Parts: sequence; C-alpha cells; structure tokens
Amino acid sequence: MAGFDKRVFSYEQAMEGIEDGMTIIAGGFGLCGIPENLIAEIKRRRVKDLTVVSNNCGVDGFGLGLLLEDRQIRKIFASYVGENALFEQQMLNDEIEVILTPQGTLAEKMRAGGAGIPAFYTATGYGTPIGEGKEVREFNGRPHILEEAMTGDFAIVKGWKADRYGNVVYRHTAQNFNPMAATAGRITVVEVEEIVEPGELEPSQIHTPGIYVDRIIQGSFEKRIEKRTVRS
Amino acid sequence: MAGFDKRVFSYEQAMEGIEDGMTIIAGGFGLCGIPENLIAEIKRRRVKDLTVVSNNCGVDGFGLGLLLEDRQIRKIFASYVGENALFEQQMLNDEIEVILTPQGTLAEKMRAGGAGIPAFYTATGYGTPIGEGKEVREFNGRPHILEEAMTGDFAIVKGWKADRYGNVVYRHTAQNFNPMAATAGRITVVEVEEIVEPGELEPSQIHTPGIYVDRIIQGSFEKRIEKRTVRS
Amino acid sequence: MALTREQMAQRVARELEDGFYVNLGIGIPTLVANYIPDGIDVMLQSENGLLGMGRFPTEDELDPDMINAGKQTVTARPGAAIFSSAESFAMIRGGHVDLTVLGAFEVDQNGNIASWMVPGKLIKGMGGAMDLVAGAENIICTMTHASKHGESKLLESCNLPLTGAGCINRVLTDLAYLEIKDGSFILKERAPGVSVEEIVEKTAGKLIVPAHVPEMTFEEVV
Amino acid sequence: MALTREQMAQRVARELEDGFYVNLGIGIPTLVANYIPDGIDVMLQSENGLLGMGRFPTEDELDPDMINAGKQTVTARPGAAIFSSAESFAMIRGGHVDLTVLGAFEVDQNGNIASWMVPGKLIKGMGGAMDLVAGAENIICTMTHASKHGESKLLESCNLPLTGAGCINRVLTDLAYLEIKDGSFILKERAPGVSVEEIVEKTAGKLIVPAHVPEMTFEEVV
Repeated sequence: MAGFDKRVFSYEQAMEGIEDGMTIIAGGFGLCGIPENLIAEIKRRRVKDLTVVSNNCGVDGFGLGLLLEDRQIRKIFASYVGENALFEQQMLNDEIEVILTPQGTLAEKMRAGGAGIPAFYTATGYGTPIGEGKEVREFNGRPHILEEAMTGDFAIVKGWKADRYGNVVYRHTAQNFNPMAATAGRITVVEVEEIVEPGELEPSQIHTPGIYVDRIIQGSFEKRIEKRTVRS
Repeated sequence: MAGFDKRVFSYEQAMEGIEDGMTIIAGGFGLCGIPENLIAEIKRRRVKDLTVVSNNCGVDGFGLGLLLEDRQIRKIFASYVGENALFEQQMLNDEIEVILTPQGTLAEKMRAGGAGIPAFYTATGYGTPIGEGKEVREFNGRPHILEEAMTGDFAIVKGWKADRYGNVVYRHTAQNFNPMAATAGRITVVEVEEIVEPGELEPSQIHTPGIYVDRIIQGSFEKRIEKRTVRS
Repeated sequence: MALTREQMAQRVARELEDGFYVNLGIGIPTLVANYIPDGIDVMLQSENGLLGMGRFPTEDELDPDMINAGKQTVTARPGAAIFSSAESFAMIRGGHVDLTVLGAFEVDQNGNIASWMVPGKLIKGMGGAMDLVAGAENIICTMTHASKHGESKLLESCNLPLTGAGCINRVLTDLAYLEIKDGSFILKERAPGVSVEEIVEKTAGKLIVPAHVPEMTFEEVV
Repeated sequence: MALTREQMAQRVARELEDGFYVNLGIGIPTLVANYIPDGIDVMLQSENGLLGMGRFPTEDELDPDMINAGKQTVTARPGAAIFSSAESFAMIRGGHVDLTVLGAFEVDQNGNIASWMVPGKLIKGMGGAMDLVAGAENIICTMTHASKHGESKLLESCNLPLTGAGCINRVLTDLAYLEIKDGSFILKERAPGVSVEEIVEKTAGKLIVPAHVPEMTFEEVV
C-alpha cells in the first residue's frame, strides 16, 4: 500500500488487526447498506467480546445477526433491535448488553466522534429513561441532555463506488449511517461495489472524502431485502 | 407560491420581510460563493442594526463590504475580517462590534443551529481569549469549551443549481459555509445560477435538501476574484 | 361508532397543508398518505434519509438500496433528496419537519407521550421516535382512546416510560379529536355517533368539553 | 547562516511521509509544497473545503469558484474531494489531518502557541488557526527564532494571547529544528554555520542541548 492507494484485495486483509474486545462502528439501516462481507469476515475470525455500534443488529443468519451465532457481541448500542429470534433470546438471557440509543442521537454521536466534538446537548430523550443519569441543562427555555461522542477501533462501511484514495459515494438510501461511521473508526474499512479511477468521482459529489478511509475493498453483495413491498 | 414551488422572481421578493435589528447568516468564504445579489438587495433596502454571521466581511464596495457603506451592520460574528479599509475604520471607531470566532467553531455553530443541537464542546479556543468566560470541561483528559449554536432571522445563500423545491447543489469550493447557513435561517433564501426541473438533480447528490429552503431566485453573478494566482 | 383505522387516517389527512414536509410513523400514520386531499402537495420524510418518498415500487423498480424507515422497499418522487442519517435527524431535531404523525400507548394532559416501552415486555427500541417527538413542533398522535378493557389511554400522567416530555399537542383517537393545552385535553370533535359522555368516561386526564362538540363527517372513499 | 525561507520550507518538507494529509498555513508553510521529496505523495487540505489541492490554474483553468484557504485561485488534483466548511473542520478538529504546518509569533516550552493577535495592533482574526492547532496531533511551527531586535520567540511562557494551549510539539526556526517535550525545547538540529551558543542565547525558554547537535544540510535546489 503506497501513498494513497488504500485498496486491499482480500477480506482477510480488510479486517486485519481486529481483536477480542474491540469496538466496531457499523453503517447500515436494517439490512440496507450494510457491510455484509466485512461482517462475514468478522464472523470467520471468531473474535469475541465485541462492542458494536449500529442502528440495528441484522436478522437471523444475515448481517450482524451472524455475529450472534457464536456470541461474538457482548454489547450493542442501537436504536432498534430484536428483529431476530437469536437476538431476543440472548437479550432475555442477559448474554448481550443492549444500550438503546435514539436513532438521531446515535447518528450524531458517530458524527461527533469523527468530528472532534466530544459531547453535545439534545432535547431528544429528556424526561425519558434515556435521559436518566445524564446532565440536564436548559437552552432557550427548554431542557436538554448531554450526550457524548462515540468512536470505534474499527468502522465498517458499505459504499457504492470508491476510488483508490478512499473517496466514497453511496447509492440511494444505502447511505444512511455509513458516512458517519466512516469518520468514527480508528481504522475505517469500506467495501464497495466498484472501484473507479481517481478523478472519475466528481470532487464536490463525494460523500466520504478519502481522508477518513484506511482500506477499500471491492466485493459482491447479496443485498437482502427485509420487507419487500411492491405495487402492481 | 403553491405547494413546494419556492421560486421568487425579483430580489425584492427574495428579501421581503427583512427588518432593522435582524440577524443574517451568510454563506461564502472570502468573495467565493457569496450571495452577492441578496447582499446588494439588503443594501438597497437600507435596513440597519443588522447582526451578521459570516466567515468574512467582503471587500470595499463588494459583498458584505457594501453594507458597511451606510453602516448597516452593528455586529458581526466572523473568523477573519479587515480585508477592507472601511471595515478597519469602523472597527477602530467602535462603530461595528466584531465577535471573532474560530472558523471551524463558526461552521459548527451554524450547523448546530440548523440541527437542533443547542450547544457542543470543542477543544478549539481553550486557553485562548476565545475561551474566556466559557464553561470548561474535560473529556478524554483534555479541556474543552462549551460553544452555543447560532440561528438567524434570515439565511442568505449562494448555490449553483436548484430545483423549484429548493434542492440545491454548490459548485466547487463555492460550497464552503453555504450548506450550514442554509439550515440555520428562520427564512432561508438561496440565489442560484440556474433553476432546473425537479428530478434533474440526482437525489443522493443534493447538498441542501429543499426542506431547509424557503425562497429560490435565479440571478447572474459577477464572481469577483480576491487573489488571482495563475501559472504560465 | 368508533373510527376505523382508515377513517382515522382520513381525519388526520385533513390537517395536512399544501407544502408541508411530513413524517409518518408506522401503522395508522402510514395510511395517511392514502388520503392526501386534492390540490394539496406534501413531501414525505422518511428518517432513514429520504425526503420525497414515493409509491411502492413495481417489480421492475424494486431496489434493495431504496427503502423507507419501515424498511419497506419504496421509490423516490421526482425532486426527492437522499442523505445520511445525521442529516435526516438534523432536519427532524432542528424543527424543519412541519408535521409528525405517530402512534402512542398513552398520552397525558401535559403533552407527555409513551409509545416505545412496556416494562416486562420485550423492548425492541425507540428507533427515531424520541428524536421525532423532541424535534417537531407539530405532532399528531393516533391511538385508540381506551384499551380493550376500557382503560383510558388519555391520562393525567403517563404510567409507561416516556418517549418525550411535553411535546404532544394534538391527539386523534378512534373516538375523538383533541388538543392538549395548558395541562388539559380539549375535546374538539367526536367520532360519528359517539357521545360526549362516552368520551368523558373514557378520558382519565383533565378534559375540557366546549358547549358544542361537532361530529366528524366522512365521505365514502372510493 | 540563518536559513532562508526556502530552506525552511525544504527542511519542513523532509518531515512529510508518503500518504500524509497535510494542511499548510499561509507564508513559509505554503512554500513546503514546492519541496515535496521524490517518491512521496501528500494530499493538501485547504480548510475552506478542498482535499487534494492542485497547482495554480492556467489562465484557461482560472475559476472564481475554485480557491484555497488563502483565497488564491487554485485547481483540484485528480481524486480530490470538495466539501463544506463544517465537514472540513470535522476533519481538522477530529484529528484526521496527519500534519499541520503553520507560522507563529511565539511558542513556549509547554507547547503553547501565539500566532494571531498582537494587542494594540489591528486584529483581523484567527481564521482556522485555532481549530488547526487544537485538532492536529502533529504540528510544525515555522518562525524566526528571534525578533529583529534579538528578542527570543521561543519562550518560557507566551506573552501574546494564545492560539492554542499545549498543542505544539515541533518548531522549525531560521536557526534550528527543535522538539517540545515535557516542558522543554529539545535542540535537534542547527542551521548550517549556526552555533549551539547562538541558539542557546536566543532561546528564552528551557532548552535541552544534546551532546551532539547535527547541522542541517541542503542540496542545491534547481
């Protein structure tokens, strides 16, 4: 890997350095825009005691749900979980710790983590169980709670196209949490559908500038649909 | 103006409602990407006692410098000023109050204002005159200061292309402060070089979604260059 | 007669105004999109990052990269914008969405809402609901007025853990349309054939009943 | 002999590593871009929102919408990214820039820097300097070692209002290259023909002088 060429050519290389007990920040919303092959590689490596930061936790047998099978996740920060039986079971058995976090607060915590903002105030969650134990302060006559930033040892991200410098664009609503996740990893790994030449992506249309990205890998994706709704 | 058609067809309409004493948030960096015709309209209307939030204050006779001629600006939040003689004179005479704000903090204050984050912590400015009188708190063993969000009665923004719904894209580095300014105005007015049909802008490539925008006007622009540097 | 789900959606849809950006929660709120009045254009915001949600896709249009906050496959209408979750909640928390419609388990006379957690039951999470109720200035709650056992869900004070504090100002139940103001529910309209007495009986919180409470009317929808 | 501005830029350029994202301030730091060693590729970040700053434009390429943080017209190199000021300072404040080079009026043995304000003189503002020094873990200050009147600018404690506290770890002056660590300047290299004695004399802050202080060497640059 010379200069700004961030390409790696195997998923083993892509996740090199991941260890037991690390914190992983993952992009994706439901099963849309999830780094499915990077997750599969984490499963393959059998690392344990992971803390995962992700809006959801996949489904049985796909996405982050894969990491439940061998109990690799010890703790998860998420806004909505339990779409899978295995998760429910591990939650009920206290085998996994779930820190429920409002969706907007979760997105902002990741962004803040990447942006050098250690904490911010939000009205979201004030007066609810989420606000308990958190500092409350009034701004503009309204109570807000203090929320701290989040960063991870690894960020795993699913992009659409990238150049070898790590500039990334996302496709449609597969963008979701990916751009924030990309900024918040000590090591940020992005898997994409296509790697293009530097200069092919319009500079002002890049969603994630390469400075945030450490490794880029081209993969192929199943892109499972969670709720298929069509009209005739 | 029906539904989502936010077009107006005169600069008079574009700045309708601006009054003495209001706060104006302006996009632009130096003379690049400034809403030059909206500023000219503010001058024409002779409103006074304005508070302006802008990274810079234009030059003599152009950009926000125009508003100095009739002493329309009472107070300005900026990171770098004094590129014009009139400004220096008014600053020395205490005719204009200048609240110097670090550039990144200024951008983040605008973003926070638009994003419902009333305040955030940053290491920027700690231990300097900017940190004086501000709350200090340690995060990760490092002192940070509390900075509050900013919003304006009007935001004035320069875009490149927009559709009539107010979706905007910016051109090259004329983007700068414009996207944040656009989110932080009670009334956000965007002037652009071209108005296109809804659907012509790729949805995932829109810099400023129309929800932030109240009025769109198509104009023509001088685009003055501050420091012309060329190679042969 | 208590309103049907469809009638509830129809009634809520009358609160839409031309040019509104609207976030519709899962369930009855989603149905509101089917009853947007003629001559009114609204833009639907889906909190996973889509402004200008369109219809469900045809088989040909189906795209796993294009979903809504309910994780259903959708389309984008012309002039839509797509963005990150941080940007989406900047819109929401920043008060840029004109109207939010969402369901609830309980609301109370101080505008508190409980909609996400029943202690002892499996808790799946609040998703974006806490941000939505904290961010919107204009929220309509849709819910049944009372439980199957007749217990009121319009309370003096919510029993369940809150989703947001002091943020709800309008409620549409299967029995009535009410506003919440200054620590009281105010009965504004009643469902066709539902008596004021029934509503009074089924409202546990403080209820102000004006002299005249008009009955809602519904046209036959084709 | 004291280093010329060009030699200072050359010496700083030796600190560049392949794959570094670098922010260069106005003045001598800008010149560093002219001395990037062969075989090393760096990406220049300009805080107005450009990552991958290229050369100055030709007359044909000149575009008022394409400027750098010094407000000069520039170009973008292939593979550049352009973004908002908020994103730009997210990068900077978030510690994603590998090296920042900037000028200063004073630095002190505790890594404090003063670079933006001389009381009594017209104050134009700090621009992005406070964010840059607060955000970067790796900063080189370029400055003259002493004023024209011989007063040291490497102090025990800065006299001027600070730009940042405890954030500078390397200084290149016209006389020497120094590190700052544990409350001391450490003399690492001296300019060709400049004696250790002269550096000691012109350094007001605590200075550690190792047994051997190598002299910088410069090749003739074509």
